[in-house]
Amino acid sequence: MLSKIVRTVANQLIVFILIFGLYVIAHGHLTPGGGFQGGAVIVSGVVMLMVAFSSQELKKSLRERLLTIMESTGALIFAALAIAGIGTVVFYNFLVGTPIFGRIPPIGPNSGDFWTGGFIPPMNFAVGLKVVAGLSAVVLALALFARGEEMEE
Amino acid sequence: MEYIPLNFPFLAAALLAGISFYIIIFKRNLIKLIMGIAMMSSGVNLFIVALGYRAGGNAPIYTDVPEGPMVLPVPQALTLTSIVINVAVLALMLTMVIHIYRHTGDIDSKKSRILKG
Amino acid sequence: MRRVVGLILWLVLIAFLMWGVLLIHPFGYPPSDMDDYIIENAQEQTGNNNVVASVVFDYRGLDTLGEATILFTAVTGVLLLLRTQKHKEENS
Amino acid sequence: MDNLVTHSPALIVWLPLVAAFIIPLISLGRAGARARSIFVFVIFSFIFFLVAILAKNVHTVGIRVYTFGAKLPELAVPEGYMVPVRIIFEVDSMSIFMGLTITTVTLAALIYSLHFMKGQTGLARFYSLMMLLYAAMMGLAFTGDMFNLFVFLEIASIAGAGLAAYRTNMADAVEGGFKYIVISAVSALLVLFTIGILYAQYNVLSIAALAHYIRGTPLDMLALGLLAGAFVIKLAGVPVHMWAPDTYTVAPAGTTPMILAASYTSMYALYRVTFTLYGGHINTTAIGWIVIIVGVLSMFVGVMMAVHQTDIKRMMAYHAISQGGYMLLGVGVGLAVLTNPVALANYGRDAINGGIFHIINHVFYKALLFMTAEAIFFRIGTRDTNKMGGLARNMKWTAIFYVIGALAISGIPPFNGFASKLLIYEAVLKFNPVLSVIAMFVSLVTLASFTKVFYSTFTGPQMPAYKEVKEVPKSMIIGMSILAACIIFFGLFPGLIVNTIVAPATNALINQASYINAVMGAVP
Repeated sequence: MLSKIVRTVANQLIVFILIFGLYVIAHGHLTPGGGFQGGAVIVSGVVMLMVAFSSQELKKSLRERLLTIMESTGALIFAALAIAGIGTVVFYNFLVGTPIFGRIPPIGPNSGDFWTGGFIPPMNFAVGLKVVAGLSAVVLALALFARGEEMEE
Repeated sequence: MEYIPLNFPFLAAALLAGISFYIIIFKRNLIKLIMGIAMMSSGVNLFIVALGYRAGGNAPIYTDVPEGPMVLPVPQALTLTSIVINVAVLALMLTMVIHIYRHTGDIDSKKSRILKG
Repeated sequence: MRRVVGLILWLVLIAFLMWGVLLIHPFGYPPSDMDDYIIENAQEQTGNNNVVASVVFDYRGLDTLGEATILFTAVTGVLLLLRTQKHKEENS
Repeated sequence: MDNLVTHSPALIVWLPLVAAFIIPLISLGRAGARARSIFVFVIFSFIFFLVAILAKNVHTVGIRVYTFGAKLPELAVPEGYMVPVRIIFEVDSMSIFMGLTITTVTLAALIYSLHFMKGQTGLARFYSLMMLLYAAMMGLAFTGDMFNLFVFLEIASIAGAGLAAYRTNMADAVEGGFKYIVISAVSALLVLFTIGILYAQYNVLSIAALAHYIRGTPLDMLALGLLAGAFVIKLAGVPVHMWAPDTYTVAPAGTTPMILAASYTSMYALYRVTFTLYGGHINTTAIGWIVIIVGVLSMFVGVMMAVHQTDIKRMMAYHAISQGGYMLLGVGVGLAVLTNPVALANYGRDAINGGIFHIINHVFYKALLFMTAEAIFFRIGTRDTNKMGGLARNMKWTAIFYVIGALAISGIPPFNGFASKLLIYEAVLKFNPVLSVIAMFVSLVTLASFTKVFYSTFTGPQMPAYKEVKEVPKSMIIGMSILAACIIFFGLFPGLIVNTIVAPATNALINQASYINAVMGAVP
């Protein structure tokens, strides 16, 4: 556990890191970024917390059970979105033209509309959820194991 | 061969992959071996992303893009995929090295070799 | 002896790689049949401004499912290897 | 039903993936273990059914193309365009052949693991990894896209390495897993580099489209060399076989057959590259000879290393390398005469038939042998043959299965090993008698090696420590008997099997044009 200054600053910074990560995930279909990148940004916040506080401390709030559920759920949402187009073909972009993310942007350069992209924004969210849970679990498990402790089974 | 002055990015990427191959073959320290694999993946990723560059091209994103050609999107997508794959591989390798260190107290591949033949 | 053989093999490999990459199209002027199709049609077909995201999730969606699966596999593997083994010792 | 048939290529890969995602969730609940077993078997039976109907479909209509995300599954190339843009699954008889092999072995491995793994920790993740490994192998067999092949290769190697290192309390297990993942990572990166080279030239990633364009430029040949090297590493051909014994030895029994099958999917990828990607456009004689040399070296070195091993699983692992040599020898002969129609019809086809038939045979009997070895380990806790003795009295079924496997691997009629080895001997004899003699000699040594281990393990005086040893639980016997039944059936009716699944696979490999046409047919 590091000094109080570091802990306080980390406590404040994590909010901004979370917001930035969520922004990168949510705008993955308009700007560079997406689920993986945003998820990695959020995990960097988790790592910062892990350094500022200790991994044992973090284990109390990020339980393995929770991370497992989050990760499986993210993967399942992704797989479900993939199979949902099976009326035509698996991975068919079935949301284009529907009210949910279904708008089609003007062809050529434009300023970007959030409600476009078909199943890409939801998929970005699913991947983001998965990456956050998965990488946090790996980092936490490695840190705890190196300290001679284990994550609960 | 007439493209030598133009093809330096490819050369650099291939050289990076080649140097890391040297590390993988000759270094005995398992952590260095893992670093070699990480370097090799960087080299390959650089190579693939360099393949898609178009002279004077913009990023292939239509949001407020200036006029002009766009670089190829597929190599970027491939690189994205392969970066994540390499992260996954490295995580698993490091876990195994931690275990090997636990068992043998050493990360030298010559000394920690329990299996022979 | 093994080291010398390895060194020679490595030098041959490097030489082949260097020679190979010099034969590739000049940097900045790639052939682009497939990519031109994607750049032209991505907005219409996927309703999406970010062509890379279109490629990642739509045109090559299965790769991304595979990539997500790889991450899942690695996390599963890491947690499997770092598991508590108390339970087992009680049993045996 | 028609819809099921149409979408079965995608579902066969999608379902085990989803099962792998769900398994950790199910195991969290109370009575998780039981629910998990039932879930795995329900899902897997359904997958088996899907594979069966897809096999029947491919048998009747020929190559099946499935384009992900297009408007129609068959629409591989977008309307009014000349190259495929999306990921394509292309299922021909060869893919289905691999699919049947993998699915049967996985079924046996799952049933075997039911009791074998009981009481161990981390089972949710263990079964999850097994389903992922299965999905990756099926994806490898079905895919028609180079980069997708790389992705599935990586899934297979990561899942395989995780499974191989499962027994983390043993140092050698972790080391076996580590070797596997390092080797896999390096070979996968070589594949990725090659994909870059091919993409740079032709700007396509689909195998059929690449095969359509490849003309054997220097860059193509460099790519072929790198690809072949990468896949030979993965399938444990001899100069680079060091990882195989370590990894096969330490993996828990249910998973050893699957890792073995994974290395043969790499062999499948090698055949795909040499036959389908390059076959029609370059002279394959030299490549065929290289494959033959690797095969003969594998046969010889593998068996020679196997003879003096005292660890029973390690011995079997070296035999796996040696048997892999037979497959390479058979197919290599076919590859060497691919451009010579007379020789191809005369003996080339038979050689390829033998090489491919040997894959399914070998996976079955080697899986059976690995399972018997682990059954012994399960009961007496050692793999050292010097410490065993007289086990046949207490473990009758295991002994019988071991004998079946040993006779099959040595090529004794009426077991399946004989059928495929005979095909290889005959065809290779017409090509080059010396190679055939070497193959027969290796077979003899194999027989000697397995006989020796049989005597030291199952017969002889009963060790006092093992008086109380019991037969293994039922589920393990059922798992082994499925494989034993397949071995005997294949041995009794080799003609039937060759005609229904092996010969179509050979045709699919040789007939490059139909593979290309299935995708590029509509293109002017």
